[in-house]
Amino acid sequence: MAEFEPKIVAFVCNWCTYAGADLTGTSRIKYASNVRIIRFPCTGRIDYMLLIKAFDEGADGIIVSGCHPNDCHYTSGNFHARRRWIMFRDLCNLMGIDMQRIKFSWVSAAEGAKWAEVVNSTVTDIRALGPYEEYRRILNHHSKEVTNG
Amino acid sequence: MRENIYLPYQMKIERVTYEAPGVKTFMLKFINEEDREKFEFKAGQFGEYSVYGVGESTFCIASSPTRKGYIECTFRQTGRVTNALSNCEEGSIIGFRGPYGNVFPIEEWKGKNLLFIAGGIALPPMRCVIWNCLDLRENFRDVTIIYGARSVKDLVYKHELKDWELRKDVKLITTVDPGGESPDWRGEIGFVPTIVEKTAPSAKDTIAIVCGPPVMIKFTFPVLAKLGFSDDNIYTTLENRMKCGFGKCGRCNVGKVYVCKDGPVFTLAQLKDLPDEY
Amino acid sequence: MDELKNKVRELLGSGTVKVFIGYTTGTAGTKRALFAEKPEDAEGLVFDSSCIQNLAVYVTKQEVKEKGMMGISATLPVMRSLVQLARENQVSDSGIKVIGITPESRLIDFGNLSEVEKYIHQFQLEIDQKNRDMLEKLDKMTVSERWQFWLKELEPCFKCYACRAACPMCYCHRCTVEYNQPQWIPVPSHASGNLQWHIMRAVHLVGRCIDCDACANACPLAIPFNLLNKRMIEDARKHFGGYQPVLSGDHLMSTFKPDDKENFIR
Amino acid sequence: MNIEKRFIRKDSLKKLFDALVAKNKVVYAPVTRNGKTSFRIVNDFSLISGDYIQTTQSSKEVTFPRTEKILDFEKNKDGIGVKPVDIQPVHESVIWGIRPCDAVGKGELGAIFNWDSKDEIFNARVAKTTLISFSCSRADEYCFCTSVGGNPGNTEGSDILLTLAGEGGDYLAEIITEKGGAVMAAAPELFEKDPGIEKDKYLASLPARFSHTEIRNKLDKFFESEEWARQSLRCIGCGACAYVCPTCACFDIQDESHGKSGSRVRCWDSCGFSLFTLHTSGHNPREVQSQRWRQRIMHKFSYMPERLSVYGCTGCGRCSRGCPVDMNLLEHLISIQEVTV
Repeated sequence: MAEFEPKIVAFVCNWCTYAGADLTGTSRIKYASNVRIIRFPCTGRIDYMLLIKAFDEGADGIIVSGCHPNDCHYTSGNFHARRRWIMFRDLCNLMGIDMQRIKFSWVSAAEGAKWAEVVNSTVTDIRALGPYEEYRRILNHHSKEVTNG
Repeated sequence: MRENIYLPYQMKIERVTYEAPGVKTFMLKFINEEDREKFEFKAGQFGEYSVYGVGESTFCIASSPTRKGYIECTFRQTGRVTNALSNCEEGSIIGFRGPYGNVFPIEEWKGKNLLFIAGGIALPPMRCVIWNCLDLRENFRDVTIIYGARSVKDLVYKHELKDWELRKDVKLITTVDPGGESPDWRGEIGFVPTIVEKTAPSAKDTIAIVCGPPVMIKFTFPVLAKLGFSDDNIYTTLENRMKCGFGKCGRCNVGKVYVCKDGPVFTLAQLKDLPDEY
Repeated sequence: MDELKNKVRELLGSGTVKVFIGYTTGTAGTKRALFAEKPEDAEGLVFDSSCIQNLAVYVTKQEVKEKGMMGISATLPVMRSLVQLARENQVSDSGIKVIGITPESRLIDFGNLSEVEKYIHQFQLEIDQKNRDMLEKLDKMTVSERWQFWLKELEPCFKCYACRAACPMCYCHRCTVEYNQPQWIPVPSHASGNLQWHIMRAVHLVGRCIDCDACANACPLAIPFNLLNKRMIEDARKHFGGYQPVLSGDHLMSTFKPDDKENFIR
Repeated sequence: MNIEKRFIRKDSLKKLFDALVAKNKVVYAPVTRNGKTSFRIVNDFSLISGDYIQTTQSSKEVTFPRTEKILDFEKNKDGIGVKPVDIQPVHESVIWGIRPCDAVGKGELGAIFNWDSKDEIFNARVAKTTLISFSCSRADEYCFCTSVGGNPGNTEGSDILLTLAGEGGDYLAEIITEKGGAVMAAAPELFEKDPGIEKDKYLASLPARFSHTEIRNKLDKFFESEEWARQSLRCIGCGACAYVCPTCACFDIQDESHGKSGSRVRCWDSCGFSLFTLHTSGHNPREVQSQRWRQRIMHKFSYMPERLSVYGCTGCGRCSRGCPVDMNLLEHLISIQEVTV
């Protein structure tokens, strides 16, 4: 059987990480192709429900990335986002959602190499964890009979 | 009888017509030959149109039952399903369940004058019955159509309005709200109730069929009463939110009346008996 | 008890208050809301430790608001909710008169919401030992065990949204679950839909939940989803020094500190 | 079919249960968890709760699941493939330990699902479900089956009705339908000759509190009453009452998809929700809670009797027990009966 290729969704901000990822490409740095990048105006715009939706649509891992603190194009979007992530991670952890599958990072427009490294290490980690079967099992369970008490 | 009553017919979008901003008409053909042959409906009925993966939406069948082999629907892009429908191209497949609801008693109108009054996006439910009556033109005496919209660009079925205008056996009066006219507008200017008062034919032996936004309906009924129309001779259609179309989902009832089964067609006399829940 | 009744009679009699929201005895000795509109209605008022519904849920209800100036008998959780609601511009001094009831069943005739704020700040927002133990037990589980725990607990949830309806903070006219473009939360009740709903509910209440347990008490199926809210209260303390409802100033999640500490961002 | 009376000994009950499980039936029975009793699939007799007046939820979920798939679809190169749900593989099931009022609910649900077009998905589930009911020897302040035409030992809707005959723990078994006969045939030796048990002696006493026909007549002229607003002032607009009700059948139809494939499902909805009747235009025919509360009562006690010839209420009292704000249906009905129009 072919090796498991994780599906990874990256939610990135337009000004830093997206530009950083662009730089990775123009610098011809090779990195894993498992990632689908979704560009946002700012990390402050990344709704936590989007992360859950990514799992709902079959993602095995998620990267969330934006500008370093103090570098936000809108001054403080990333600070707000950071506070939200701190709480959200704890909540997910309590709910039993595997936090090893959501990676957070700051990648600036100049850090093309860091982006490659973030993606590669995420792919390695998720590959080791395997497909997110636990989440997939709860999808499409319509009309099941009332479960055993 | 279909075993699974929620199962739609598969329909292919044969033609898409742009009617007005946000308004489109689909001509739909049955993919399954057998369905096409068996399918029958009457003027006034509605159906559930669905985009797979998005959901179902309720609106009338806008084509005449006298035109066999296809159905047409006209909708305005407003909610989730109509947005998705709007993105469908010619050749795509959508679902259709129906026909549901009661019908306009066209048989009973034989030998009478007909007065159709419609406003805005409410012409589609009327169009079905207009074409039905025009295709059986010899059964009726004078036919008058009064149609109004906010502005000239909001008038739907523009090419058919032209057809009706040219026909000698139909009197068509179009109107737009004050300020909605274009430089070359030759029709009336004014709100529908006002135009009705000005141009409506005699109430004697005349059936009035009224469809439009609630505010238009509200002001048109008194005008018709003033003109001498009896409540039994005024018809309209109600639109309540629906999910199933056959009296089970519990959404559409107005008092004890289920709009999906006892309606959508009501006479004004029937409406006056209903509680204010529509 | 008589003191409360007299006070309410006086408020309604003088017209200071048009409707007074208090408790009365319901079925089988349980307590439920009473809306007193005439001085004689005050006779039905009761108060004891079984009065647990958070009455603040009614101050944002249109039909109650329409009656005019509201009065309310407020226990500590109700007072906290009112202050938070005031902070969110849902209620103000011109709309409500608060009669506080202390844990010792003493009445406090608050002049305005600032006095209510001052009063509630004497008490820390703290979760009780039983729930703390339960959270600790969950923390000791593996991630997979916790996942299984919640799948099992949330499985019966049929999404009646009693938790939402009973919560004073869930006053939105149109909740996120009711938006369908996009459909954030699946409408049907099933494993992923229930999971998403409860995550969303918990997140929307971070920094706003005042731990009244109205949601859990309302749940007809006794699902312990309030543990999620409790964990958020604990975490807010751990990470940001906790919070209290305030009438003005920043709200836990609408603000930040440049030096907020985390250890997970690379 | 005439009702056949038999006698089941206390210790035969478990044997009967085991015989059903051995016959590969899916057996739903009341199980208590977190203080709430609900019907769950049970294989082990000892898990069944015996100490309940009423389960929190009704057993309607067996025949009308809260989320029921109605079709699958898949986008492919030719457009779209649609596959209706195959209703045949529904399992043969038995609901064990339901109350007579719940069994009546089966007929009321059936009336809704069959009054116009026949809902074969629902009917297939009903056809494969056998109801073994237990008469009530106790009732509480929420129960009012006798006020809506039922009684604690009502046989209507059940396939077998068991009545606990005194302290000894033996049961009178009434075999009501052919399905009930099939249950008896699964373990005929357990169904002994009835020694002449006087059933009525062992039933809960529950005098009727109102007359449902009187309420119905009254409701005809009650639409504009201010009573609705008064009663519903404390209602917070959740769907708990509808979801625990054995006869509430309002539903929504939703599409759910993941990638290229998905399903259309029918899922529970409630007339108590503010968005239930909201039009896309923003107009809402039932804008405030009093109108929605009125709809709930009128639908059950006026519209259904008139249109479907059945009442939409079995008097089980679940809505009142499950209500977070103590909207007690019995109390409200009595007050409707008492208020002068």
